[in-house]
Amino acid sequence: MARVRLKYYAVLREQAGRGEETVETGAADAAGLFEELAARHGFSLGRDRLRVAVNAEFADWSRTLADGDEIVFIPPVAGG
Amino acid sequence: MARVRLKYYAVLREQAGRGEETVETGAADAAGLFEELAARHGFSLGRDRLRVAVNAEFADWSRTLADGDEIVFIPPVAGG
Amino acid sequence: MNGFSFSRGPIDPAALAAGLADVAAGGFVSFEGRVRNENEGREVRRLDYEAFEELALKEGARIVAEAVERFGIRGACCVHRLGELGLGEVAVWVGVASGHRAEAFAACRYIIDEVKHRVPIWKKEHYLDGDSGWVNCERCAEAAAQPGHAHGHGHPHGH
Amino acid sequence: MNGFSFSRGPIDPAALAAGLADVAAGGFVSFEGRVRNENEGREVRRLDYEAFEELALKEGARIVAEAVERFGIRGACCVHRLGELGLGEVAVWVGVASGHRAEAFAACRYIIDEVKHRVPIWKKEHYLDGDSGWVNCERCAEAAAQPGHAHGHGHPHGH
Repeated sequence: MARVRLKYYAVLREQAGRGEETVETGAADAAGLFEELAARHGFSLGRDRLRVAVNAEFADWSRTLADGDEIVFIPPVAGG
Repeated sequence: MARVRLKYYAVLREQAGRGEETVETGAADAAGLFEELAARHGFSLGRDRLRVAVNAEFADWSRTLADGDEIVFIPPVAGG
Repeated sequence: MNGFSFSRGPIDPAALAAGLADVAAGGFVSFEGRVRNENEGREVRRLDYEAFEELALKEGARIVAEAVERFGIRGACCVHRLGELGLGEVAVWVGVASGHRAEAFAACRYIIDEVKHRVPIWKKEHYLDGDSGWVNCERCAEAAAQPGHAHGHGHPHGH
Repeated sequence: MNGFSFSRGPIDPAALAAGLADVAAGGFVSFEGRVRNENEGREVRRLDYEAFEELALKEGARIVAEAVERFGIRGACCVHRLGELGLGEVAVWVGVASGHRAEAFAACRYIIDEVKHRVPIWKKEHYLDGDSGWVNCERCAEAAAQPGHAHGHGHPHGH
């Protein structure tokens, strides 16, 4: 089990109903964590449309999770 | 013979020592007029490096001259 | 004045351009992305921008550094607005100073294209009809549900 | 505020950009050509610009109209300085407002390239060493005297 911090932005923030949360997870990697949270919060975007950042750097979905990691799921960007 | 008005710009103005003049010319066309004036003023640029305007529009060197025409020989441009 | 930053108040292009002043720069190109009154056929009333700022600042700085490296320009700066914006306001500004104009144009275009694709910034459009939506999210999700209409991540949105 | 004009005093990019404000324009690109401290290896002190204004205004307006027609942009404006300019001053400004950015970049580039090639404007450079010369004239004349170095009319000068 790892204890990780999530931050949510944009459509994911609205669907999660919160900007951040801390969770205990048994997921093996970032992908597994996303599937857990997508089920809990009812995210409309699939993982194939998102990227993930761990500790404020882009990461692979296969990234294993460590206690204290800060995870952000990144919806399709739309700057400009 | 045609009586035409010349305006000079940039290096041609400096070499002619004047910004404008009126001349009587027997030249058949703009090209002939240029050669007359190049000989008189010692222009350093050949006709192949210039364009000519008649009455404030670009014209061909073969343009025949009429009384009252305003002629400008246009050195290589360098805006910007 | 090089680099990437966010602004919570109006962007002042003249002040930003002055920050790139350089007597060896013969060419200066700038881009302003402004809030339009229409997007994909819907009438827009205002926009909200938000960003994952910590990562966005790093990724924005990387993009500007890439442009300097690739195009040999003398200076470049990008500022993006956050928060609520009305019609006509400047949402993003990019300025590039260079010895000659070709590289200034190329680098400015590179920076805005990369920022739009790579930097974690999101835009919620509020429409005249009272509806609202996150650009690239809700409607792309609908499109993705139709066979043959899958959109990739970071699908360019085209301002 | 569309079109081509000359200015005998300093160019104010912010005021000119405001003249192209348009809530349907999501992209705005501008180019500033500034007086550099160096050209072709010589240290420049100041520049003088002069123009055959009557023809220049017509040709400049044609170029802007061509850009609107070719690129479908919403508005475009070009202003060129005349007279004496010091280092860092804006010699020419081009602004283009468009629905989307690709056309704004393309049209802005088109206008400055065409203005530099077609509009009868001349530039005299004054060098730190006290010498001076008409750009594209004296030195091109020297080059033309060397076999294999003939330069065409309107030889681009590359700021």
